[in-house]
Formats: sequence, C-alpha cells, structure tokens
Amino acid sequence: ACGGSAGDSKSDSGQKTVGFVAVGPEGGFRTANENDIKQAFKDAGFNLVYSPTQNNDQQKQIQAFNKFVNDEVDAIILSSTEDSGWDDSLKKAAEAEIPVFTVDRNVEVKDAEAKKAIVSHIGPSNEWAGEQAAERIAKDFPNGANGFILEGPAGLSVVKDRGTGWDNKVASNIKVLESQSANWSTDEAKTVTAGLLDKYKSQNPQFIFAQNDEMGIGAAQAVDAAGLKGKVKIVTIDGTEAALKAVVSGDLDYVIEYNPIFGKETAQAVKDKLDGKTPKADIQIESKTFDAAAAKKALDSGERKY
Amino acid sequence: MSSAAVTPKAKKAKGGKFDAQMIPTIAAVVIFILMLIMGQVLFGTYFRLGFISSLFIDHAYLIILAVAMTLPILTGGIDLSVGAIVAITAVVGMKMLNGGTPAPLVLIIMLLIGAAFGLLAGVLIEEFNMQPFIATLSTMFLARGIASIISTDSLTMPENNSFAWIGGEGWKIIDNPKISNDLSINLGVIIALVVVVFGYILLHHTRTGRTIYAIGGSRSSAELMGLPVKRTQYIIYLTSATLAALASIVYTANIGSAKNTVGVGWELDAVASVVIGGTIITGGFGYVLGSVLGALVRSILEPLTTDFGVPAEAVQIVVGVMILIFVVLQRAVTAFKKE
Amino acid sequence: MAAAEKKDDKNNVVAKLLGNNLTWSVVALIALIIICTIVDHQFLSLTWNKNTGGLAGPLITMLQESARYLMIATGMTLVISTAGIDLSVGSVMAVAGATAMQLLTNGANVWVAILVALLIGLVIGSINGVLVSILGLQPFITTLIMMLAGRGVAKVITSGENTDASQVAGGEPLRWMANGFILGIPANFVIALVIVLAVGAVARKTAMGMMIESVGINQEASRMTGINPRKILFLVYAISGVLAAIAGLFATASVMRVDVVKTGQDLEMYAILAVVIGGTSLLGGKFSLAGSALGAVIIAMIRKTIITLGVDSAATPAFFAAVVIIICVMQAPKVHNLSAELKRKRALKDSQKAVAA
Amino acid sequence: MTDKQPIVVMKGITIEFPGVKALDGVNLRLFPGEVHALMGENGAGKSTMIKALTGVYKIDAGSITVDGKPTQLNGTLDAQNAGIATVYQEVNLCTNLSIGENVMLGHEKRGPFGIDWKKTHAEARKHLAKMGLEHLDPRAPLSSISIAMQQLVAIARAMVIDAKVLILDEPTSSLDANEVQDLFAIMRKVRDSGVAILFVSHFLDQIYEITDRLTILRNGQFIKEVMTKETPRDELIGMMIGKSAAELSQIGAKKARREIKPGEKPVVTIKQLGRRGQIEPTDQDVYAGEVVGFAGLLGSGRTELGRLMFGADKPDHGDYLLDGKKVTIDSPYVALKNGIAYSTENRRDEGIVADLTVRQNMLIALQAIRGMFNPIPKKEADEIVDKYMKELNVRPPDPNKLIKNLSGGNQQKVLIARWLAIHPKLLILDEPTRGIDIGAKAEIQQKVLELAAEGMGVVFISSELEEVVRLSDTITVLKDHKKIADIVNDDTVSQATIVETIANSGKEA
Ligand SMILES: Nc1ncnc2c1ncn2[C@@H]1O[C@H](COP(=O)(O)OP(=O)(O)OP(=O)(O)O)[C@@H](O)[C@H]1O
Ligand SMILES: Nc1ncnc2c1ncn2[C@@H]1O[C@H](COP(=O)(O)OP(=O)(O)OP(=O)(O)O)[C@@H](O)[C@H]1O
Ligand SMILES: [Mg+2]
Ligand SMILES: [Mg+2]
Repeated sequence: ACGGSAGDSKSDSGQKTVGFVAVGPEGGFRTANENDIKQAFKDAGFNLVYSPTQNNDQQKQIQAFNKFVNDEVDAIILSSTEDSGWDDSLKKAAEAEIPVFTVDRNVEVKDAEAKKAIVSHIGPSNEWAGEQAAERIAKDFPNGANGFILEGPAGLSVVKDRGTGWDNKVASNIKVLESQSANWSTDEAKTVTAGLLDKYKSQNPQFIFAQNDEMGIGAAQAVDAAGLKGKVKIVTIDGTEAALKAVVSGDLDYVIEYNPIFGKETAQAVKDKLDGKTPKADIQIESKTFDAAAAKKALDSGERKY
Repeated sequence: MSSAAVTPKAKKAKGGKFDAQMIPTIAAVVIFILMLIMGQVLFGTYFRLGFISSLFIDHAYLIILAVAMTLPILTGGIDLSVGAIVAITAVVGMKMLNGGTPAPLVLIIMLLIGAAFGLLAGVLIEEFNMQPFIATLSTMFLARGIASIISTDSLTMPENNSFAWIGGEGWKIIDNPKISNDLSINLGVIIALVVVVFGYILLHHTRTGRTIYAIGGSRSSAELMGLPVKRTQYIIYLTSATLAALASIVYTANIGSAKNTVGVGWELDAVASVVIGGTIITGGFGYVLGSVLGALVRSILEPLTTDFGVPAEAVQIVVGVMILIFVVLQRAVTAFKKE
Repeated sequence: MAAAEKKDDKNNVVAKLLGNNLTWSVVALIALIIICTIVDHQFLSLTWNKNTGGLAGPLITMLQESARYLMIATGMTLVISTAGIDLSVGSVMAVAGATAMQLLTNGANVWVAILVALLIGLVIGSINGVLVSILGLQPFITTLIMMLAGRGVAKVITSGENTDASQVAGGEPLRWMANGFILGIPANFVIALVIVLAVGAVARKTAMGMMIESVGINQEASRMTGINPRKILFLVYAISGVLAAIAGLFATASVMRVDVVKTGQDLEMYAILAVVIGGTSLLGGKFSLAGSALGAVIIAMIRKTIITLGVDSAATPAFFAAVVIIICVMQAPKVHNLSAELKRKRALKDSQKAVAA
Repeated sequence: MTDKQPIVVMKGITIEFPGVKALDGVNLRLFPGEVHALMGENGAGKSTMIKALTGVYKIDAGSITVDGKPTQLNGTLDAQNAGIATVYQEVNLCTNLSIGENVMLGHEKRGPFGIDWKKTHAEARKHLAKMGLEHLDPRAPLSSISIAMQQLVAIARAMVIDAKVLILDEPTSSLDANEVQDLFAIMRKVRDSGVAILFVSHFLDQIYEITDRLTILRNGQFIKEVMTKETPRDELIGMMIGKSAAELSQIGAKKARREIKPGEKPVVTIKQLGRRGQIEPTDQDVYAGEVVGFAGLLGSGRTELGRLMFGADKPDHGDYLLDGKKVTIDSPYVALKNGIAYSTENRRDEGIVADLTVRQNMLIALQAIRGMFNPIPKKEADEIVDKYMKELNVRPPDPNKLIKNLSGGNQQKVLIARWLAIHPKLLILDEPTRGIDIGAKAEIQQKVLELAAEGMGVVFISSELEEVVRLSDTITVLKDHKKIADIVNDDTVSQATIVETIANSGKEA
C-alpha cells in the first residue's frame, strides 16, 4: 500500500480508495487479521490506506477516521478498539456519504444520523467464544471442578465480551477460584499462574480458562513446571498456530478459534456497496473449535494462514 | 534546511529581547508549516478546511494537556499523571451523568477530582521530598487504578445532555457543500484557546509564573531569593492536574463516551509536544505557545505516516525518528546560533 | 558516665539506621512478606521440585521474576546517577527478546542468538549514548524516542508476530537461563546477582563509580578536572542497553516466546521506581547499586503480593501505587526526623522561655 | 550611640549539623544606622549565623528578636517579610532569566493585566543605576555578565525591598578596588538612612574603612562584640585566630625576582593564541619557577586567557608550545595530561563537585589523568590527602565530609590541593585567595612562592593588585580582552604603575 494516492479520492482512474482504521500489529490474531484484510483488498483492486493506532488508543483512531472523511475516501473500514464514542465521527461520514464497515468489534451508536453511516458489521463473536469455553469445561468436568480465569487488561471490551460469554454458559458446579489479569502476555500469564497454583494448591485446581492463546501458552508452562501437566486443563481463545500445536502436544486442552480471516468477506461487502448493492448488515464469520484431533488435522492440512 | 538557516537571520533583525531561547520554538513554527505544505503538495488534502478543523477539534485535549505539562516541565519537574487523571475524571463524570447528576455539577466535580490528585502530588513532592517523576508516577497508577475499580465498562453519555454541547459539532464557520471543506469549531477548541491564553498570562504576567521560571533556573536560588517556592509548586501540580481534568471534559464531551483505559500514554504525547515546542526538559526555558505548536506538530505526524503508507510495524519507528530529527534540528539551530 | 555514653552510641546507631534508605526498604520487603504469609500460610514454604530440579514455592517464583528487574534497575542506576534517565529499557528488552526468538526459529545456534541479542542491546544503548553525549540531546526525550522506536523495531524483526521458539530444538541453554536452577536457586536470579555484583565491583573498585557520580553532580566541574563527561555518558547508556538486553532474554526465555507489545512494557517505570526506592536520587549524583537491587526485589515482591492477596485486576495499579507511596513516604527525611524535630522544637521553646523569664 | 535600641537581637544561637556544632551560643546585635561586621576565620560560622537570621537554617537553641518582637523564622520569605534583605556568599540568582527580572523577581510591578514589564524594567534600571550598573540592559540574560557583575546585581536586588536590615556576606570578594569604593558609597548612603547593615569580609582594610561595630566568632563560639574604632588590628586578629597576630605566618615584602637566564626555554609559550569574542590573539611565555601575574579590571579578559591556556575553551587562533614543542591543547584532559592545571574563579559551578567528599574532590583530577580503570592505590591516596589536609590546614580536618558542607574558604583550599596533587608544570590560579581568611591567604601566597621555588610555573590571576605585585615576577596587564603590556616586576614597580598602565593605554587606544 505504499503510494501517495490517499488524497486522490474518488479519482477517475477507477481505483477506489478505502481507509482502514486499524488497531496495529500486536501479534497473534491482530496481525493475521489486518494482513488478511490488506491482502484481500489489494486482490480486489482497491487502494487500501492503512492507519494503525498505538496503545489501543481510541483517540488516534478517531483522528484517523476523521482524516479519511476529509480525504473523501470511498469507504472506511473500522476495526475499533472501543465499542462506543463513534457517534460524532460517524455523523461526519454520513454527511460526506462515505459508507463505513465495522470489522471485528461492533460499535454502539445512539445517534440516528450516525447509524446510517454503518453499512455492515463483519466479524466473529467474542461472546460466542466465551460460551464455547464454558461449555468445554462443563463437558470436561461433569462433576464440577475448581479453576482460574486469566483475563486481558481490565476494561477492554473483548475481555468483557469473552467474560460475558463464559458467564452465560458456565455450569453451576464449576467454581472459579480467582480471575486475574495477565495482560494478554505469555510471560505474565506464566508468573500469575505459578502464583495461583501455589496459592490454591490445597483446592486442587483443575482448569484454566485463558482469554487468549498467548496467556494460555504461558499458563501451560507454569502448569508444566509445577508438574501438573495433564491434570490442569487449559482452554484458550484465538486459534493461533502456536496454540494448535500446543493442543496437539497436550499442553492445552482446547482452543476456540476467533477467526481473523475475513478479508475476502469484507472486501466483497465494500465492493457490493460501492456497486450499489446492499450487503448484509451483519456478516457473521464462522469460527471453529479445536481439540487435539481437530488441531492435528488443521495443522496437517497446511491451509491455516496463521 | 533552508528554513533553519533563515531563522537566525530573522532573529538578528529583531534584536532586543529576542534571544537564543526562542529559536527552538520558532523552529517548531517553521517545521509545522513545512509539514503542512509537504502534506498539501504530496497528498493535496492538508489545506482542506475540514482537515484543519479536525486537527484542532480532535486535538483540543492535547493542546490543553501540553499547556498543563509545560508548567511542571518549566521547573524541571514533570506530571506523568495527566493521562490517568483524564481517565478517572472521565469515568466518574460519565457515571454521574448516567446517574442523573446535572451536567454543571458533574463538570465541577470532575475538576475537583483533578485538583485533588494535583494536591496529592504536591503534598508528596513538597512534604515528603518525593521527586516529581516518582510522585506523579504514583498518582498516575493510583488514578488509573481507582478508575478501573469504579468501572471497566465503556460508559456512554445519556441522550440530550447539556454536557455534550461542549464537544458537540459546534459551529460551522464556513459551510461548504462538501464536509471536507467546512471550517468548524466547537466549544472544546475555544476552551483550549482560553487555556492557552491563561497559560500565557500565568507564565508571563504573574509573579507565580516568573517564580516557575526561577525554580527552573535554580530552585535553591529561588528559595534564597525569598520566592514562595513551596506555594508555587503546589500551584503548578494543582493547575496541571486540574487542566488534565479539563482536557478530560473536552475529550469525553467530544466523543460522548468514557472508559478506564482512556488516555494511556497521553502524558508522553504531552511531553513530546512540550519538548518539540522548545521547552527544555530540565527546566528554566520555554514557552507555552511553543507547546501548543508542539501539540500540533505531534498531531500531524500520524496523518503523514498514514499517507506515506509507512508499513504498520514501522510506524512507531518513523514517528520516533521524526521527533528525533526535530529535536536534533532544534539543537543544531541553537548551537549554530551560539557560534 | 560510660553507660550514658553507650546509650548515646546506641541512639546514634538507631538514628543512623532510621535515616538510612536501605533500612526502610528492608522493612518494606519484610512487611510485604509478612502480609503474604498471613494471607497464605504456605507463602514461606519451600519444596523440592523434582520436575525442575530446584526449589519451588512462592518466594522462588518471586526471585525468578526479580531477575529481570535486577538487570534493568542496575543499568538504570548508573544512568540516573549521571542525572539522566533511560526510558528505553522496556523496549530494548522487547527488541533483544525478539531478536533471539526470531533467530532461533530461523535455525540459528542458540549462542549466536544470545550474542546477537546482547549486541543489539549494546547498539541501541550506544545510540542513546551518542545522542545524549555527543549531540547533547536531553536524556528524557532521547530515550523516550528510543522507547517508541524500539518497540517498532521489535515488531519489524518479527513482522508483527509474537514469535514462538518453544518448539525449536536447541534452545535449551536459553530456556535454562530463565527457568533452570543452580543448586536449587533459580539460575536467572543467580546470573543476575553475579552481574550486579560484577558491575558493583567494577564501579567501586575502579574510579568508574566516582566519575559517574561526579558527572551527575556537576558536569562542568567534572570536565575541568579532566574527566570526559561524554565518555562517561556514553558508557552508562551502553551498559544500560546491554543489561536491558539480558533482562529481555530472561523475560522471553522464560516462555521461549516474545510478545512484541507486552514484553518489557512499562518496565522502565518499574526500574526507575526500584532505583528511587533504593535511595538514588533522580537528580543524579550518589548511587547505590545494593539499594537498587533491593528495590528490584521489592518490585517483584509487590507484584507477588498482588497475586497472593488476589487483588482484583482492576485494582492492581492502585494497590501498586499505594505501596510505592507508603515506602517513599517512610523514606522521607521529614518522617524519620519527626521525633528529632519535635524534640528540637520543645528544646527551643524551653530555652526561649528561659530567656524570657 | 549606646542608648540606641538594636533592631535585631540574636541570643544564644546554636546550630548543629550532623557531626559538627557550627554555632554554639552565639550572640549578635544589629543597630540601625550602623555597619556591623561578623569577623572570623574560614569556617568560624559567619555564613551559618547569617542563614540562621534569614530563616534558611532552623536554630537548635537560642532566640531571635526583630524590632523587639521574638520572631520565628521558618524560611527566607519570613525573613524578607520581617524586613531582612540578604546577599549570600555564593551568588544566588537565576541565570536563565534576564538581569532585570533577577532584580525584580517577586517584586514585579503590576498593572491591570498582571505584570507590567515596562514599569518593571524601568524600576530594575533604577535599582541597577543605584549600584552604578546603569550601562546594563535589564533585558539581557544574566548569564551574559561576569560573576562580579552578578554579585552587584544581587546587591541591587537586595535593595529592592524596603529593608530594615541588609546583610552582605562577602560582597567584595570578587570586586576590584573601584567597585568596592562604589559599593561602600552605597552602603554609607543606606546606613545613613537608618538601615542596619551586616557585613562580612576578610579584608581588614575594608573592615576598618566601613564598619562601626564587630562581632567576633571563632570555631562557632561567640568571642566578643566590640566597636571597630576601639579595637586595634593586632587585637582583632588575635581574637579571630586565637593566637597573637605575630605568630601569623607572614611573607616578606616583595618576592625577589627570578631572573631568566639567557637562552633558557619557557615551559609554556603561546603564540597569537586567541578566541573570537573572548580574547584577542596573545603571546605569552611562562618559565619554570616563574610567577606571572595577570592584572586588569573586571572583564578585561584574564579569566578568558587563563581558560584558553588550559583548553577549557578551544582556541580558534594561534599556537601552543610546551617545552618548545608544538602541542594542541583543546580540552582540560589534554592540558592536565601535559601538566597544565587551572583553578577556576567560579568555585561553585566549575570547581567543587558538591556531593562528593573532600577526599574525592582532592583526588579526582589525579584520577582522571591516570584513567578510570587505574585507581589510585589506597595508600598513595591516603598520603596525598593527609599531606594536603595538613599543609593547607583544611578545616574541619575530616576528608570524608562532603565538600558542600565546608565553608567557602575551606572549599577553595581543597581545590588548590586538587591541582597540587597532580604536580603540574604550569599552575594557573584564577582568584585563588578569593574569600579566604587572612591566615589562609598568607598560607596560600606562601605556597605559591614555594611552588615557584620548586620550579613550577605559575600564572596568578587576582583582582587584588597588591598580591599580584607582591608575588609576580612578570605582570601581564590586560584590558578589553587584549594584552596591553608585559611589566617586568622589579623594585620600581608598584600598584600605581599598573593602574597607570591601564589608564594610559586607554588613551592611546
Ligand atoms: N550544611 C552543612 N552541613 C554540615 N556542616 C556544615 C554545613 N554548613 C556549614 N557547615 C560547617 O559549619 C561551619 C561553619 O561554616 P560557615 O559557612 O558558617 O563558615 P564561614 O564563617 O562563613 O566561613 P567562610 O569565611 O569560609 O565563608 C564549618 O565548619 C562548616 O563545615
Ligand atoms: N564590556 C563588557 N560588558 C559586559 N560584559 C563584559 C564586558 N567585558 C567582559 N564582559 C563579560 O564579563 C565576563 C568576565 O570577563 P573575564 O572573565 O574576561 O574578566 P576577568 O578579567 O577575568 O575578570 P574577573 O575574573 O575579575 O571577572 C565575561 O563573561 C565577559 O563576557
Ligand atoms: Mg561564609
Ligand atoms: Mg576572572
């Protein structure tokens, strides 16, 4: 996407410019997702202008969004760090008649004018993923069990959604001894888990629900170091390659995919809209779940992109 | 750079009070204008009124924070808590609005919370000998932590609230058919400009302001001169924290929602703005107007990296290098002038 | 008479101890351990873990985590002593970790990976050094820039991925460095301690320590005595870079995976806190490596306490801040001079009354 | 006179620092319309006494009465509000601000829109003019003027408040004779307006010229309060040093001139060495064992020439010859390596390393030239420190004290020890006796002569013509950043000769 044509807006050359308000590379899911979107739009013949933020700072995203409106791009893809706070910007987009497509995270809009700007939402569901985790633990331990939850940084909406999903479906005989944040980090998850295993040794913890793969892998190492491999089952969300391998090797019990590969779908929706069609308002991306067998099959197939 | 060479000449012509201390600030002006011109020439959108409008509307908060940060930095201190104060005041304010508290009262309480953290920082610094860096780092953790304890939800503003008026669309001064050519302004920008004027008057036309510079020159001298150093230090941290609360008001009003994670890293953006504007981090020299320009320069870095299509992984490197070039250039100009 | 003198002596020792920052750091450390033990009676228990061939228990994991803080706090101490600051250590950790992990996954020999990671740390530290010493840029802003750019470099190295080398064969030495044990004690802690002692020995047995302090106290006066302040400044930033790279290896080797965003994030702040808790002033001058080492362990201990107490994750920053504020307030001269000050005031009042009468 | 009521009464003042009792039951009375001098050797406690009166230090015992009211001074602000204006021993101004602002800080003239800078500057100009500084632009940065000028600015600042008490701690130590006279004229005017002046100086001539009353301190102890007129010099010196004046080591009249043998090579020769804006290209020889005095008015360029010869500033013109060989001296390190040392006139900013100990301050230069990784063996270090602590009589005799806690004069001695420790071939001393008590001054002068006798080349820069004439073999006279004369200091030369030289060359130019 190296080119200075961002401002050439609705140029006669025919190539449409799409602004991508992104989160930026932060490993795992995000990098796979954004690379896929970039590639898909390139393949579809769009000029995609990519604008990442830092520290998940919504302010930088708002700035980028408003800039795209001023640049009069043909469409905006919004991968927001927050689900609210977009009303004003969306209103501007509506006024400028720029269609907006939200990806990954849906945004909440109150203003009727602003709502008009959003054409479709494309992405998998975080709540669904959390529910899957709860169901898996219920299946693993029909007689009940004790365990921990490793959360992302307090306050992110992904963390809340995955937590809500878990709460929706968690069985009554499953007891969460403690929820701790490990900041999405492998390394921190290892420390935190080691601490929790020490602390709750007497209560015989049997499961860990890690809200992302990175933390799950860290937890697995702590479990291994404590000599509890296999005795403590770890369920994670995301479905990165490293996590699938870990499922195969038995370090993790179960991985719920949060499918990042929906660039094609997004590009198609944009194309449809610009061609005058009306894409579906909610394009759900299907995600899979992996136990050891499924993970092995997926890895062997060589089709996974991340 | 041609601009750099021009500056000292312009300086000499004016003579008088116009001294070497102002060069970095002038360099900031020149470079800001050059960046705008570059953006316009290459991408054709930087002179659009819409771009200029959102540059100010979207960064009114940063301008306020830059002014706030200028005060402690002028004394050789720093206030790392501004970002976290934005978070806690935003969360509390939004909670109260949703609880039905009238907007004016909410505004006052937000400012008071900011002031309370400023007071705490002041006490830690002046009564317990903590260095400003550590004291405000502590209040930063504290404010951020309390904000998270209060709520980790994304809070949105209730409908039809007089609070939103501050940030709302404001007024279109020039209304063109195309939104990208509208020149608009909102109350947030006006507040920011008022804050700038306030900062200027405080620093250059009050004794407190001059004491701030004196402390930056030499705290012990200022003390021996019989200046009210302690009181001034309290004023500084109270003001910077209260202005941070004001920035929070402007920002939350603008986007209509709040969250405990808002403002992470903003203190560093504010510091970068202040430094780009020519204020020396060790204190004693600098101008509040420079900080404002610094905030604008800082704000324009991201659009430029986006338009140049800098690969995502390298964006931070490029932003870092741009600030570096900036600082080196200022340094070179200053050294050149000294010769 | 003699007894009175002895008592005076004792008072003096107590006063000296009370006035010493290290004392308060030790008190804080012990207090945290006691709190943890009250909440978790197993806290002090040590068991032998056959699995890892070392001791196991909460204190051991705490020491394991403290290794990286020891490294960055040591480098930071020297930098702060010159009245500078190094905000880039966290990012250097990420860069060094990313380098090592990326090299390993690309099939490089583990020793090569380690060496290159350290070299990268040295290079980034040296760039800081050159910018600060030769170009005369302000340390705060220079290393702030490096903190931003460094994280970008880490992302470039891994193409934005969180490179995972845990499955790579041959990474054993690196893994051992972070997870292994020497005589039952965590290897990384032992390595860190040895490095701290080595730096301390070099600083204090040669004139390096004094020259660093001298530059921090009065750069111009130092220049006039024939010291080359530029050389000193360059040196401390370079050292800080290398030590941060070691910390980065500890952090990534612990899970054999780099996290481009999270590895080393915010750790510059922890390092600075450790240094300040250890009694080195941010204004430069006299430094205490022992104090900083203690500070580093305290930081690890605070984090351990948070886990042990089960502090809600939302409340962790506030808890952290509260502990830091308490420690710093305890160290404030005003607080430990409180009784002396009251005594002085009383004596003064008495003497003035006597005069008036 | 005696029936006058004192405006300030300090009684039984005691101040203790960790390990030292700096003041022990000292009394002091200041009377309106009088100049009162605090007398005592370096470290006697004069500055500490002043800081007790201005609220910088808290007193441990005793009482302070101002205007008949018992007063608690908890800070400089309190003192200022009580009508006490102070000029401290070390210049305490803010170099980042303008001259005018420094004068007016805290007392800026205010209009309806905050500070009115026009009025403030005008006011500053007025106060500067009172000090004979009308030529200074109040808008110029303070850093653009010399320390001496800054001292005068500090005094101008002290006069801004309507003080009842004016304290001047060694204000004359960096002034030349003319400026001292100007200052005295002002002091008299102020005194006659009914202000009590507290004055500290190590120049007895000045004491007898300007003061009315003396309080003598020794080792932190109150010795006596006397009237100046009624106290002969010998008696005063006796009270100050605790032994009779006769015992004071005295150096004879003028030093016997060291003859330069024909064909003898100088240790250092500079040829047309100069630096734009600081000092015009200058020639100068210094022979082994020769003392070259630099004389000139304030701002004549003596310091600049000294710094250039030391490499503290890089020359942009000319050559440097050492023992006849051309060398490049472009940094203090190179100079020190080549055996050239320079003791600064700006002790606080360029001299002491405040937070290091006396011992470290003495050894640091030697260590620097030996290299960072080649530490001085402890035994050798101990010997050096021991030797100079004794030889220069540094007090307190504890090398492990932080140098910042020493009195000004003792700091100076430590710095001289620092340079002697490296055994230089050429020692440049810039105002080495500034702020030093009469006993120590004689010791230092004696030391200079000894060093010269041992074959060291010495450049002696001083604003006191008297000592320049007494110690030098050759006197280099500078004016307006240019060398104007080399005077061979034989028996015919006196202070007057030099004053004349300076005056005459002015006419020629
Ligand atoms: N802050 C301090 N801490 C410890 N000792 C101090 C401190 N300040 C001064 N002293 C000691 O108190 C004594 C008195 O010092 P003071 O500065 O009052 O001397 P002085 O009479 O002004 O000498 P001089 O003529 O050299 O200026 C000295 O022995 C000095 O070492
Ligand atoms: N005519 C002048 N007006 C203003 N400043 C001057 C003037 N001449 C010299 N100065 C400044 O005064 C300072 C002192 O000059 P210099 O060090 O050469 O004097 P000096 O002869 O060593 O006198 P001293 O050491 O007694 O101050 C220099 O910084 C110089 O810039
Ligand atoms: Mg004194
Ligand atoms: Mg001089």
